[in-house]
Amino acid sequence: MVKKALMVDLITGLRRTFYYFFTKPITVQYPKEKLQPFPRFRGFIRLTQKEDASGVKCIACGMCARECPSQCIEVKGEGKGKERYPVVFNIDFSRCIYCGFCVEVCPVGGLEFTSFYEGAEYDLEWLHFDIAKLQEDYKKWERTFKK
Amino acid sequence: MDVLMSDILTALIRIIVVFALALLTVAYLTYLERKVIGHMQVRMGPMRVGPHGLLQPIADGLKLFFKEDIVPTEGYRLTFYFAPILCLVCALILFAVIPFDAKFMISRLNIGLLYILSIASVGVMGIILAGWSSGSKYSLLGGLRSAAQIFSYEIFLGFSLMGPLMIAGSLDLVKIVEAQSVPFIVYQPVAFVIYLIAALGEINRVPFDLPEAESELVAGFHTEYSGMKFAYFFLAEYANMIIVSAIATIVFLAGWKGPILPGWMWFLIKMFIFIYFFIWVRATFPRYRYDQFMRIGWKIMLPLVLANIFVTGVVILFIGGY
Amino acid sequence: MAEEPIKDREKADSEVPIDFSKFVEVRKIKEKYPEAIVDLKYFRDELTIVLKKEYLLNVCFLLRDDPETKYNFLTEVIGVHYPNREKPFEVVYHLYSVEYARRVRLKVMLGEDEEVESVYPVWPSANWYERECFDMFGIRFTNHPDLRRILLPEDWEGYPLRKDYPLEGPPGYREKWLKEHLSLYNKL
Amino acid sequence: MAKKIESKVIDVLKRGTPFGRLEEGDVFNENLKIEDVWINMGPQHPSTHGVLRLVLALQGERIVDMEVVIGYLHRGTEKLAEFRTYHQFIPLTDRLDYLASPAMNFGYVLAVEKLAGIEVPIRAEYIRVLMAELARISSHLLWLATHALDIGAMTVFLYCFREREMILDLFEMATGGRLITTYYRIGGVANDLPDYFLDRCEEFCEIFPKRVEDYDALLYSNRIWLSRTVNIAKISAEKGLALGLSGPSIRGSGVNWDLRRSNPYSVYDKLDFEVAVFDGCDVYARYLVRRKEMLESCKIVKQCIEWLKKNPGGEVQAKVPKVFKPPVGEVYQAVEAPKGELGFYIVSDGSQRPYRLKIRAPSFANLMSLPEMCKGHLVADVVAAIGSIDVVLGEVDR
Repeated sequence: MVKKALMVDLITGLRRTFYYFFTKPITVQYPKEKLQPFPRFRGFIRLTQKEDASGVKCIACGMCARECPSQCIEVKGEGKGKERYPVVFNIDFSRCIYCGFCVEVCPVGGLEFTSFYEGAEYDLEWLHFDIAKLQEDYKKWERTFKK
Repeated sequence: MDVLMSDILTALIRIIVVFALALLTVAYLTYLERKVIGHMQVRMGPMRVGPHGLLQPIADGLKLFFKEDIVPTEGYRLTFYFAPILCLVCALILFAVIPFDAKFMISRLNIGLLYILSIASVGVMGIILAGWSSGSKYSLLGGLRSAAQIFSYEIFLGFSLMGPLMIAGSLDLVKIVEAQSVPFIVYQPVAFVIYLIAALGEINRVPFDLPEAESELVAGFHTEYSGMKFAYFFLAEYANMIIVSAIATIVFLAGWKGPILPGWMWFLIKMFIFIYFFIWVRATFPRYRYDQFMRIGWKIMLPLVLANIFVTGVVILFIGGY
Repeated sequence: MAEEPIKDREKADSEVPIDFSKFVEVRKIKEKYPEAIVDLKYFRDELTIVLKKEYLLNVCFLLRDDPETKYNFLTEVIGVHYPNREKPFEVVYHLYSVEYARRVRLKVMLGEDEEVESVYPVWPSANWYERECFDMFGIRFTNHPDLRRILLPEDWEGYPLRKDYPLEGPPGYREKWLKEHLSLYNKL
Repeated sequence: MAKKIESKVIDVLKRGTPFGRLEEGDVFNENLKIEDVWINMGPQHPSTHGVLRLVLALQGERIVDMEVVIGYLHRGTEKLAEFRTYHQFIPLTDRLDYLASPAMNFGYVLAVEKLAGIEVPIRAEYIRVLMAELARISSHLLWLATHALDIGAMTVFLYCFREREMILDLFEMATGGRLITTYYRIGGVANDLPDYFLDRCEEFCEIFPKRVEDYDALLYSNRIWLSRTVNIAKISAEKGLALGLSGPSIRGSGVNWDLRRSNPYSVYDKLDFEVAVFDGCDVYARYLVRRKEMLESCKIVKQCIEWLKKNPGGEVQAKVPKVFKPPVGEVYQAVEAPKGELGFYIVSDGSQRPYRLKIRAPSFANLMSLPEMCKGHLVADVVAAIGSIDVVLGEVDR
C-alpha cells in the first residue's frame, strides 16, 4: 500500500529511462556511415572470373536457372564440355529473392554474392542485369551521401 | 495623448516579443521532445537537417505549410476550418497574463489564474468541434473522449490550485509569486502531485493521451487534418504544455524568484524542468484506458484534492496564514 | 497425373500387415460404430482412419468425449483434390489430444456434388478451417454456421486449389477482375 | 438485423457498463432508438499488425460484436507449392512468418524428412535447434515491442529492437540473410556455422537476461501496464482449445502443452528447459509466458552452444539425391513455432513436387478466438488483445 502510494513502480521506470538518457546512442547514421555486412551476406549476385582473368568461370550448364525458385535467371551457352561458355546470362533482380540456391548449386563456383544491397531503384530496367553488368565492379553502384 | 501612445507601443512590443518567443519555443519544443525521447531510447533523434538536426522544426513547418489542404467530403467545412484556429488562439492568448519576471508581462490581470482556467476550457471546444466536424468515426470517438476527459480534469486542475491560492489570498499571478517566501511546493506537496497529473490529462499527454491515442484511434480528433490545420493543433498542444508548466512554476515553485541569476532566467529554468518531466513521462509510461482514467480522476483524485483544500483551510483558520 | 501413384501407395501399404486393433481409436470406433471404418492406413507412425461420411460427426463426438482418447483439439481440416478418382475430394481431419499427446487423422471421401457434415458442433475451431476448405475447393459443409469465402474476395470465381485451376488463374480472368474492381479508380 | 443488434445491446446493458446496469424490471423505451457504431479497424490501422481488418460494432466504446476479415495478404503459397520442387519451396516457407523464418523452415524440412525417412546428422540438429530458438527470441522480442507500443509504452519498442538487431546480426553471420534466412535444407542445414559465431552467440546469451530487466523495469510491475493487461481479454482453457488456440497464448490459460516437450522432435528431448505456463487466462498471463519463454530459449541456446563447442566438426548435411523424389504417402509434422503449433501436411505422389501441401498456420487458428476475447471490452482492449495473441499476417493469409 505504501509502495503503491509512493509510486515505486512508476519511479523504477522513470529511473531506467533517465539512465539511458546519458548512455551512448546505438544509432548508425545510415547513408553517412555504413555497416560492413558479414562475409556470408547474400547481396547482389555476380559472375566470378577465372584465375587467369580470361573470362567467367560459368560453363552455362543451366543448373542455376533450373534451381531458381523465382525463375529469374536466363542462361544460354555455346561450346561443348569444358569449353562451354555463356553467351546470354540474365538475372532479373526485381524478381530475385536472394535465397542463394543458384550459388549453392553451381558446380564450378561460377556465381558469388557481393555485399551490395542497395537495390532500391527508380528504374526497373536497371535491375535487369545482363552478362556484362554481372561482371562489373559492384562498388561503383554504391550510393554515396555527401556530408 | 502621448502617454497613451507610448503605453500602446510598449504593450505592442511586449506582445510581439512574447508571441514570437512563444511560437519559436513551441517550434523548438518539438525538436527538444524528439531529441530527449530519442536519447532515452538509445537513439539520436533528428540529425539530418542542419547540425544535429537543429533546423528540423523549420523543415517540418515548411512541409506542413506547403502540404495540400484536404477537407473530407463528409466533413462540415465551417467548423472543420474553425476548430484548429480556436484551439491555437485559446492556447496563445493565455500567454498574455504569464509573468515571466516581476516586470515583464503583457498585462497584469488581477484575476489571472481564473482567466487562464476559463480560457483553457474554451480551447477544449476546438478539439470537440474538430472531432465532430471531421465526419470520421475515429475522430468522433477522439472528440468525445477528450470532452469527457478535459472537462473532468479541469475540475481537479482548478481544485489543486485552490490550496496555494488560499495561502496566497489572491488570484493575481504576480501576487501569488510574491507571497512565496518559501515555494508553495513545500506546503502543498499533495496539491502539486495532483496538479501534475491533472495537467498531463489537461494537455493530452501520455499516459493520458486518450483523445489522440495513436494505436487505438489512429490519431483521434486530428485523424482527418493535414497541412497547416494540423500544424495549428500541433502548436496548440505544445503551447498548452508551456502554459501548464508556467503555471506550475508560478504557483508551486515561486516563479522568477531565485538567487544570482536574473528572474526571467530562473523562470525559464523552472519551466523547462516541468517540460522535461512531461517529455520524460511520455518516454516511460504506457497509456491508461479511458474508463480507468476517469476512475482515477473521480475516485482517487477528487477526494484527495478536496481533503487537501479542507486541511489547508483548517490550518489557515487556526494559524492565521503561514 | 494422380491416378497411378495413388494405387501404388495402397499397394505399398498393404504389403506390411499391421494389427490395427492395437490402436485405441480403432477399437473404440469399431465397438460403437462397426461399419463406420472404410479403410485404415499406417505410414510413418501416423494412423489414418478413412470413414464413411455419415458417421463422421458421431465418430468425432466419440473421439472427443471418450476418456481414453480425449481428442479435444482439432488441428486442421484439409481438402485434397484427386480429379481422376470416382470420388474426387478428400477431407482430412487432424485431431490432437492434449492430454495424451497423440494424433490421429480422419478422412472422408466425397463425390463432386456431395456435402459433408460440419464438425463445428464438436470443435468450434472448425469454423474457419471449413471456410478455408470451401474457399479453396468448393467443398460444402452442411450445418456450417457461416459458410463464406475467407481468404479470397467474396466474388471470386472458381476454387483455386483444385487441380484443374491454372496456377495464374484462368486466362483473361485477372484482367476482367481488375477492370471490374478498379473501375472507380480508373474514373478518377 | 436491427432487432438482432438491439437484443445484443440489451445483453450488454444487462452485463453492466460504466454507466450502470439494466435490471430485470427495467422497461426499455420503445421510442428510444439505439444504433451501433460500426467501425472498420484496419486493414490500414497502426496497431492491427499488418493488414488485419476488424469490423467492430460499438455501443459508445464498448464492443457488442466483432468480425475478423482476413485475406488481404493471400499469396497462394499452397498452390505455389504444387508447382515447386521440394527444395524450391524452402524460401517460400520463410515468407510465412517472416519474423521467425528459421522456425518456419524447421517445420517444413522436418515434414519432408519424415516423408522421405532421412536421418539428419546430429550436429545439424543442434544447429537447427539453436537457430530456431534464436528465432523464437527475436519473434517474441518483436511481439513485446509492438504489444507495448500498442498499449502506449514506446520506449520498450526501441529497447527490444536493440536486442533483436543483435540476433539479426547473428543470423546474418551464419546464414547471410537477416530476416529471410533460408538456412535449413532437406537433410541438414546449408553450411556449418562460421568460427566466431558461437562466441558472439554466447556473448548475446550473457547480455540478454540483463536486457530483459530493462523491459521489466518499464512494464513488469508498472501499474498502468497492469491495469491495461490484467483481466483483459480473458479466455478459459477449454474455450481456447475448442477454438484452436495454441502455443504461448494457450499456455497463458494454464494448459501445459508445448510440442517441444509433449511430442519432442529433433534434439529437444536432450535439452533441459522449462515450459512456461501461467494460468491468468488474460493478456498479462500471456505476457508472462512469452517473457519467460524468451529466458528459457536463451537457456536452450546456451546448451546448444555448449554441445557444439564440445563436438566441433562433422557433417551438417545428410546425403540427399539431387533429384529428390520422396516415396508416395502423406505425413503431418508439427513443430512449436513462436506463435503456436505450426504443421505441414504433405501428400506426395512420388514425383519431384508435393501433390498437396497444407500449412497449419498458428496465427490463423489463434485469430479465431479474438472475437471471443474482445466481446464486452472497450476499443482500447481490442488492441491489447490483438497484441497478446501475436498474429503475423503473412502466416494468417499464406
